[in-house]
Amino acid sequence: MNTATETRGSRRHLSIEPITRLEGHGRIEIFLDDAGDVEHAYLQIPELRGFEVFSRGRPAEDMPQITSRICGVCPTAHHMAATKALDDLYRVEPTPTARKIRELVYNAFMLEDHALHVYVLGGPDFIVGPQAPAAERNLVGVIGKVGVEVGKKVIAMRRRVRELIAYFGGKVIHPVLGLPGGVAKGLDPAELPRFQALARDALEFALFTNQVFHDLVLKNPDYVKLIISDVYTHRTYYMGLVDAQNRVNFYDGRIRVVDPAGREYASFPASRYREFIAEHTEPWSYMNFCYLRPLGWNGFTDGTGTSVYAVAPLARLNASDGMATPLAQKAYEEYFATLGGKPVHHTLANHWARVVEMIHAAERMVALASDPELTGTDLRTLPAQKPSVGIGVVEAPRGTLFHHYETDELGLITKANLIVATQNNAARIAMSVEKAAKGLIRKHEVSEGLLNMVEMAFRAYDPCFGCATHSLPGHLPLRVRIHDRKGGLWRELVQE
Amino acid sequence: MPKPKVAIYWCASCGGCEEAVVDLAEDILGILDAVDIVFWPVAMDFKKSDVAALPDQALFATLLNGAIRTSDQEEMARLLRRKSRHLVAYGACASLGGVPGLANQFSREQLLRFAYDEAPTLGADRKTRPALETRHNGHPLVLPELDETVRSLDQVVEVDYYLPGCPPTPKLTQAALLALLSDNPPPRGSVLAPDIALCDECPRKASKPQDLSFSEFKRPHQMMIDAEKCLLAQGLVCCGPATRGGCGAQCIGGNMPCTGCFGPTSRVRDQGAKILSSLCANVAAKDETAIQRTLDGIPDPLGTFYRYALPRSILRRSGYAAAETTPK
Amino acid sequence: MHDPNWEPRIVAFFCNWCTYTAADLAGVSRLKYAPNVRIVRLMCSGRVDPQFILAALAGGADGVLIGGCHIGDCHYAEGNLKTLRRFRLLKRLLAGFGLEEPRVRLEWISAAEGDKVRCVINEMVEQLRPLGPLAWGQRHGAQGWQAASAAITPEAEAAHA
Amino acid sequence: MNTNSRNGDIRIGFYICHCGRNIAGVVDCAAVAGEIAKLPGVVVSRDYKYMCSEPGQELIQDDIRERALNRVVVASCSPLLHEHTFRNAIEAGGLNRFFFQMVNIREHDSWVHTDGPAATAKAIALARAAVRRVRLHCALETVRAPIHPDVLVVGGGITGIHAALTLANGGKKVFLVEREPSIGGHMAKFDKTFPTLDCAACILTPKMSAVRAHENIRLWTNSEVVKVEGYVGNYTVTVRRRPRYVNEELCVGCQECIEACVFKEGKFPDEFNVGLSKRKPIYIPFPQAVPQVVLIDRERCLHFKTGKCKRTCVEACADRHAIDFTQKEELVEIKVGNIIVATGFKLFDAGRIPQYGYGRYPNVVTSIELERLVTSSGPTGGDVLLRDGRSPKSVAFILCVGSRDFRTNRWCSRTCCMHSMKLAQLVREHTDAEVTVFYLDIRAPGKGCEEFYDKSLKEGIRFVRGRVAEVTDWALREEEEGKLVIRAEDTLAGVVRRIPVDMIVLAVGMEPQADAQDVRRLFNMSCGTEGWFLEKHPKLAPVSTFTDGVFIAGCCQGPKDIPDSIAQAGAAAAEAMALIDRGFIEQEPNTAYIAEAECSGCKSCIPLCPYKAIGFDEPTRKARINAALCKGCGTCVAACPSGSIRQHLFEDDEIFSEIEGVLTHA
Repeated sequence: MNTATETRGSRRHLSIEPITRLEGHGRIEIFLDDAGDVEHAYLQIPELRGFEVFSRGRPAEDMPQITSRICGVCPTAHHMAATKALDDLYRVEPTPTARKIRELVYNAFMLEDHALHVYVLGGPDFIVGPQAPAAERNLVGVIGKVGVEVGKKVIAMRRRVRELIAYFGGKVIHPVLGLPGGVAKGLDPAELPRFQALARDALEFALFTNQVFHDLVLKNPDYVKLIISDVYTHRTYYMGLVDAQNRVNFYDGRIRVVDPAGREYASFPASRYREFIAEHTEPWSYMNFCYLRPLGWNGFTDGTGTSVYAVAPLARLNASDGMATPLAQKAYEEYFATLGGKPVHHTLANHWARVVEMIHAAERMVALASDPELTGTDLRTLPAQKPSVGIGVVEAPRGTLFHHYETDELGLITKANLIVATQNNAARIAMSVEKAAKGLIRKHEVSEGLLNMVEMAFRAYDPCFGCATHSLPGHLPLRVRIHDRKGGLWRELVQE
Repeated sequence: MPKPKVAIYWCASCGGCEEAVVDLAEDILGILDAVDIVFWPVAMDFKKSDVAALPDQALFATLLNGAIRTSDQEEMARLLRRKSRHLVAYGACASLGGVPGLANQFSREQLLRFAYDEAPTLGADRKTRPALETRHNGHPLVLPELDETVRSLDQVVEVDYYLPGCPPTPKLTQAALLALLSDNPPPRGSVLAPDIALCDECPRKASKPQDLSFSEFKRPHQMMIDAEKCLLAQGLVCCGPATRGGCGAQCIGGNMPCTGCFGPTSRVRDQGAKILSSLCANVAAKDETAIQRTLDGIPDPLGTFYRYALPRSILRRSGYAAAETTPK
Repeated sequence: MHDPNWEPRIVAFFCNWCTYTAADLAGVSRLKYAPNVRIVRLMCSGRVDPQFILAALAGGADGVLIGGCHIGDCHYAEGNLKTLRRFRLLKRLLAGFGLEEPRVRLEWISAAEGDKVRCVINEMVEQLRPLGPLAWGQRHGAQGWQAASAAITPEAEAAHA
Repeated sequence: MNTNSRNGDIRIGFYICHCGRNIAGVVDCAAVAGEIAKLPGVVVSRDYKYMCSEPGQELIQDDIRERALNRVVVASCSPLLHEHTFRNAIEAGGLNRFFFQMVNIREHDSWVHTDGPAATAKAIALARAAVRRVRLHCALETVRAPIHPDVLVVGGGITGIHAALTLANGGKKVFLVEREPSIGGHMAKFDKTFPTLDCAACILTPKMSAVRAHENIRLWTNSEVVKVEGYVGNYTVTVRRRPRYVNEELCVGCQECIEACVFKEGKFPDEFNVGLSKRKPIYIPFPQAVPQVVLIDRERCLHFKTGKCKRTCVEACADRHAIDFTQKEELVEIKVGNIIVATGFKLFDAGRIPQYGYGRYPNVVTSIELERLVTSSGPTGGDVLLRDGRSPKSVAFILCVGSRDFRTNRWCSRTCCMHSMKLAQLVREHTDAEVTVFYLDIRAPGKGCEEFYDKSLKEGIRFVRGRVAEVTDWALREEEEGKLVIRAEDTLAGVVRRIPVDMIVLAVGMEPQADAQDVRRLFNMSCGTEGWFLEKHPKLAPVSTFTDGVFIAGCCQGPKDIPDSIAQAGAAAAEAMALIDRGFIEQEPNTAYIAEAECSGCKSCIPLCPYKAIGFDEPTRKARINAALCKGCGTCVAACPSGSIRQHLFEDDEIFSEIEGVLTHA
């Protein structure tokens, strides 16, 4: 570990930048006390791209394509939320075929996006190891660990699943299928066998991933200890989209919120999201922090009195009563059994929950691919009514995603408001970071491995600051700056 | 001999360009045989200081995606420019400004006002604004300042090559890297995609009549779209004729019109102006009111013709925006 | 406020057969009008690529005037009709760019209407005065497009050489 | 991009013309030359008194040789005036004629501005633009197109007749198209012509029959041009031939059919005699009509109206079978290389000035009506009579009726003064009436006209200067009873007079034909604000129009008398002849072209071309431009969404650099 110094204004500081392996950009400020322990840590987001503002004047039907540019990692989520907002805006129901195509595409997307995180973004921390050298904590490292064959398998599976999305969406990154009341393109029956085979392989792949996770993570006591360690634990509310039986659903349903004890706190349709969700602004970050409006903002606190809630896999499983598909349900039960029952408050459990969701997504793909209506030709319900207001919601891989538009009667956007996954999680992420920093950095003891473990605290959320900052421009790399009591820089650490 | 070093970096971007690189799928392994990726924040643990430590020109190439909107991004762009033999503006945002470039139609103040004063989901503390410098629990915290406008990369540093697309296709990305590695790389300043409009490769080309004129412009949600016929012939605004090809007409494949993400050909300075010029010239109506009625079918010319290229267009941004600057 | 000696600068695109000839007639008739206009001659107003208009505005013009034959009188049958169609949408586009309405103007002026040339130009100059300098380049860095297309401007080419 | 034009170093010569004081009087030419000299690539920058003069042109040519210029810019008058002059000059100097750009600092600058510094700044801006532009110019070749030797003459008045004969005598085939059933026009109605008082018919009739007889002239009366396509040297014209229901080939003009008509007497107003006499449904316009062929008035003929006619005319025609009720209107298409438009004028409608009482008082007549009265072959056999058959004791002429009057027409019709004096003299000849002429000014500029005016005075014709206020039959005094009273101010005597007369003649002026605007569009010409066809240049090209190969002559270009009309007819014929005998025309190579590799085949351009010059080439799936058909409007160039269509002489980059040039601050 060697040191270098950099001067900014009058202050010197220690920095690690940019924060890596998460989509988007962020920065952490850590302040030490005299003992060299962490007094406070702050997660700062410096972006604002202004989508809500520059959406004004745009034709509503362009929104699925415009808002997908909020995030190129989960464009399908924004595309779908926007499309559903258009259904609502024009008061049209998608035809049964259109709905099934949307669901097939959406579950395929959830599967491949989760796979990306498990094998490329978050997974390496476990598969390769949190303390492993930087140069190995990546896809290449994973391949080294599980073998190039597996690596190829992972890559091939992602490619095939994304081909399915591309078939319907034209493009897999920023697809174009969504229109009010349906989809632009149907399925040629000739292609069906290909997709049915794919769905079966996808399921097999999901189960295989589950196996890898068991072998490499759950069989390793240190990892399990790490997962359930208090450093990575927060008792908060949880939010997720559920079907009529309160089972996890990514594409549609009611929004369900459970309290830290796991009891249902609220269950409401997307149209009422403003009654339950509010954004809190801190002067030190461009990203707003969401909380439960009825409870009011009570600061970055968990446990009793908190109004902070979480979204994404961990939260979805906590907020539901189960999975809608058998194998996923089995994994769901094992997950809670192993981690000490509902709700699970361990942030790092997100990784496992993500694998459970992969199984669910794959099972849905299998079911939809064998549905005779999938190859129907009735793809659209044409709007008849004048547009006014439309609100759409989906479960993005990183959590609940709301799109809300208002238009003039030509269907040109007059107002837009977006609440995206990572924004919902922002407060909890900030808390996790501070807690991890406090837990891991002691007595001026800072190592690259420890700092990676600090990063792990929010990497588990698979946070997408690209999304979170849909309302902010450009980016600033995340720095961990450690300041001493007098506010001066204590030391700068450069990773080698 | 050591493999050429390549960096991949993002500025004001959505991450789609990173995904596009990941989408090289199996081929990424092939590319990893040919080059060392030494800097790729989204997927690998390397830090800025690693790059700063490199000698100038040490990087064979940098694929930089995303537009420029903050001083930090500009700083990073300059650093990578210095370190790279070839700086490639990767994707629509770096090349043209991209969709976030539509923000140039509004002022920075309008952006901030919405996010912190107007958003319907703001809580009790509405109207709190992020500050460039604050103290919290006595700790000093700083935030970067946002530029007034979104800029394309070549409006900040000199760019050697452009790889268009939102995002670029894996095929073009791979071809581009190989072209740069080849003995006779393409001339500086070239756009690494075919210099011919999309219609050339459009599967529906033959279905476009030779005497097409527009008696009406339709919007996609108002009609059932024929999956075989030229979209312009169906009255939809398709930017294909004014947009560089090379994408494989993916959106057309999705039965939706081209929105122009590959930007104009080398012979056009302003993509939007050209789309407008050709569409309008072919309007069928001959009298003022009928002409007006037909053109009303394009309610948002700016957003439609400059979806990706506003910052790189001739006018670059709206004049209204300049009227309003953020109070410091 | 802007330089008190500021004078509006108008770039005019005139068709060879009607409006340019009308401007010649204005000269032959020794009519007097404001010296703020710079006329670019094209064979037909149909040749006026909207890019030219944007380039003029971005390049320092305070206003742009397009002159063509009256509808029905186009030397090339319907070139001016194409101009009219483009102009209608261009006006809406320019409004989106925040450009004041009087800055871009289309006029039909026949070869015989030398006096109309005088009136239109004088009127336009007076309409532009209260608006002040457009100075788009400085205000919006719009010159960027020139830099970016440097390879095709002679000076840049000279510089490259 | 025209990279070829940028190879090697660019050496520009700039020349600014003083045009005597025309330019130098306002623009500081030396200052302009000084400024331009500083621009990159400019090796020579001079100002000179007359650039278009011999020495001026030599100046350029010497510089091309000695200073190895490869581009030339001249700032002087309008390119429409002298571009070809200078292009020829630099070509003679050994440079491609298109390595040239002209700056219009006279018509567009010195002549329209008074503020010297501002005008000089403008000249510099325009010159800078030209210098930037010219460096991008490419070497081009002018395209040669053959000229069809035949000529179309539209209008069979004296002008058209003379033009047709001149060309025909020169061995050119001529199509002469006349709307009326006979050629002859207004002149055929005249008795005598001023100032010589020689018989109009004696001049006109031989020319008319010459037309009929001429082997090179194809005469189509009762016909109209309905469509004109193509361009100089190569026009395709469609002519509508209305049926006369009498076969021109078979009719010998014996007029027995007219005798035989079931209408024993003429019953319908006779157009030729401006309604002063009656004709039958089957008639011949006038005795000397050409062709000597009768025609049937479909609106009036019983056969056509009722179908129940004995058709005595057919019997009369007997075995000649010339009468053919089945004749249909036909459209004939002809190819010609040049067109001469001589469509003439129409007379001012006196009814538009109610206070002169035309139409209200039977003895208020127009000059043309009187013309018919004094003609021996006219309705009265040459007797000037009042409506009641009496011979007038006093006749008054009112001049400038519908001329020199801001309420009607502001122009002078040029012929009314002399025409009225001619009629006045004839009235004196034919009657013993006392003649008074009310005038504003007497315009007698033509050869022998002033003398004719003196003669009129000597013959005791009374001239009163002043505009007539009104004509009334309201007698205030006894001597006014039963007469028409003219109220006018005598501006010489300064008194208002009331003058009672028997007959009043209104000297009506000339107006453009009612359908002049349609005809203008038909032939792609321009009209002046008054509606007369516009000549390309009043002095340099008085009978040319802005459309090459279309010429104008006679009164359609503006009021004039017979000698001037005939002079113009000759001039127009000579212009056409010059083109024909050259055998080809040189076309400006400003055509659009497509760089095939760049065209995506989007077909956007194809419907835009009014000349169908753009086609779609199926094998290559790209658009193709047929340069021969392209007229260089550039509409497709502006519309090509991928910038793949270019235009010679008007390349995008040339225009962009011109725009940058005019805007760069000095």
